[in-house]
Amino acid sequence: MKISARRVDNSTILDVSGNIDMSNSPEVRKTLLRELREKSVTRVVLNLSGVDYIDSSGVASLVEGLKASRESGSRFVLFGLNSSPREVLKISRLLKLFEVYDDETQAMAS
Amino acid sequence: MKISARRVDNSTILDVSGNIDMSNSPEVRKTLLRELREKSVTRVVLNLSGVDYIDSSGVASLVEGLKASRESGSRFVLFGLNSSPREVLKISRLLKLFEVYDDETQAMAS
Amino acid sequence: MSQIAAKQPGGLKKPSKLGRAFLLKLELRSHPTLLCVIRGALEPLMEMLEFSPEQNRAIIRAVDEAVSNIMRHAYHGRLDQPIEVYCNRLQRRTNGETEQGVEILLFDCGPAVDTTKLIARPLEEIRPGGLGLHIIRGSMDSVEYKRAGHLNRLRLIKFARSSHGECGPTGEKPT
Amino acid sequence: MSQIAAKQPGGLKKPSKLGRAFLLKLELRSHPTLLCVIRGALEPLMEMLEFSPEQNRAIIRAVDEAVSNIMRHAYHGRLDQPIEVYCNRLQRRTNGETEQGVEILLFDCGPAVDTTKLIARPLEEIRPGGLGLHIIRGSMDSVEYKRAGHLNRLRLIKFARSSHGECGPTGEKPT
Ligand SMILES: Nc1ncnc2c1ncn2[C@@H]1O[C@H](COP(=O)(O)OP(=O)(O)O)[C@@H](O)[C@H]1O
Ligand SMILES: Nc1ncnc2c1ncn2[C@@H]1O[C@H](COP(=O)(O)OP(=O)(O)O)[C@@H](O)[C@H]1O
Repeated sequence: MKISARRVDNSTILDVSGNIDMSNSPEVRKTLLRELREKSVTRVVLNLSGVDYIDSSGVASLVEGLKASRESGSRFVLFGLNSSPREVLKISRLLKLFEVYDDETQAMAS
Repeated sequence: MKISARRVDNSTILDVSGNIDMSNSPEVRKTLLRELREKSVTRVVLNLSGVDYIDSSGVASLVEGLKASRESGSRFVLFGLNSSPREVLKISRLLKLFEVYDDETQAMAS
Repeated sequence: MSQIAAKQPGGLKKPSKLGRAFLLKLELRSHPTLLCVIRGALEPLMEMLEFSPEQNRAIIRAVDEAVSNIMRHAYHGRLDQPIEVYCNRLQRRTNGETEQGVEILLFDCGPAVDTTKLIARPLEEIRPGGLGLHIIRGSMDSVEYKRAGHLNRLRLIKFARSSHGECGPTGEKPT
Repeated sequence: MSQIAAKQPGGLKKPSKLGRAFLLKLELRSHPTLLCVIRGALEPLMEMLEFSPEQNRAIIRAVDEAVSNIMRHAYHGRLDQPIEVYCNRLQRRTNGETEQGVEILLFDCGPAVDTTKLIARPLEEIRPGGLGLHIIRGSMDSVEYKRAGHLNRLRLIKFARSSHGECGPTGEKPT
């Protein structure tokens, strides 16, 4: 799993590639919380188009990101969900909780 | 592994997807020989862009195709080789024996 | 594990009976970086057993969550403990038709699972964690925890035509 | 196989010694449709061991060809015979730097391999077949066939910085 950050205007776009599971979800969590809490970005956009699998610990990291964004008054946005990540959010009844867009253009225009 | 045939002018294009190994190379061999021997096509074009792996039994099937094409005076052309299929042909010193093109347009224009 | 030693006296395992053929066994340590190896092996195996891509993803999710739980709860994060994954092919006849299925057995040597703790939390609470059991049960036809000698055994079963684990592109999955 | 039974008396295997830690064991039948499962498991495992994509492909090729040979030559196409694949992590120090490597052991219960027949044919002849050994030897640093009790053991070794098994996009691989 690789995660890298791009700054576009007042947003941070985080590009993730590989799979998110128990072996690396703490890293996803740390990166999300750093962007949302420490840096005063107004929006964190998570690009999941390169992610084919997210387990429940990865989902937990996303939920922590969502909570942190609510606390800090910033936005936390997802785009590019492949089948399995979309399904796991759906099964966990969390899909509707997140702002989800198809692609980067839509996410950035939101 | 799936293999399907398209007829374009006097050529047959065979689209393969999946991996070619000992479990299915006899099927590749059979399809190739049927096109090259039984049907009087002037050119058989093998689309390997959907193939990530070919083992030595798959390479053997391609060599049989090549021999059959020489016997029947038709042409046998490959395109869309991914890294591993390209490497295995190179290791086997067979890459230069085959007519290899990057994509379908080039293969059909050849 | 004795599981194995007991089953392989002569060093040769023959498929025991029809309708339940041994397919694959994986043995690994309780290191989270090995989760991707299990997923990598199961994906083509389940495709071979003619599960749909959707069912395949559901099975992989269930096994991955179950192994993660073993690593965290049975072994408390220790990285060098043994885990075994067995895959057997199942067949059953329903309405005169033969249905393909898979039985996946997970073994660990941790202390006996306290089954009163095996509770999937209500999904209404929105908080991180506590989703694993929910995912496992929602993905498989049958989920059974059992103590077998000094081992924990988790038995997961799914048939290709089951109604579980599929959640289409639009509909929310019912509980 | 007795290989396992002998090594696992108490049902628990601990990593035997540092620098050579057991990573993964696969047990399967001699059915060609299971080749894709081995490749599926090895790919993420070799990535984890920090092999380059090119080295990863070379290792997968070698193991796939070796298992295919066991299915064809050791078991003569019988589909239900046992095969075991062990992956161990290796480390060596070269010029003060630690190098990662992998040892892959393949076991089968076929008749003893006639080592005089283990000959890679000259590549000058253009004919189908006879490429397996060439591919195996060209992909790994070390390839060793050995009779171990009533089992055949093939030992494959590769280090991450080896010069084998890489053939760049342009150059022909030297023999
Ligand atoms: N393999 C296991 N061994 C022991 N306890 C387990 C195991 N799997 C689950 N549990 C128990 O069930 C509870 C719920 O598990 P789960 O739904 O996966 O959520 P979480 O692991 O995040 O708590 C765990 O907190 C644990 O107490
Ligand atoms: N695992 C094995 N057991 C017994 N014999 C083997 C094994 N692997 C290879 N051989 C022998 O080595 C020869 C060369 O093998 P290989 O280069 O893979 O080509 P092929 O399998 O197409 O003949 C085989 O024909 C066989 O006689």
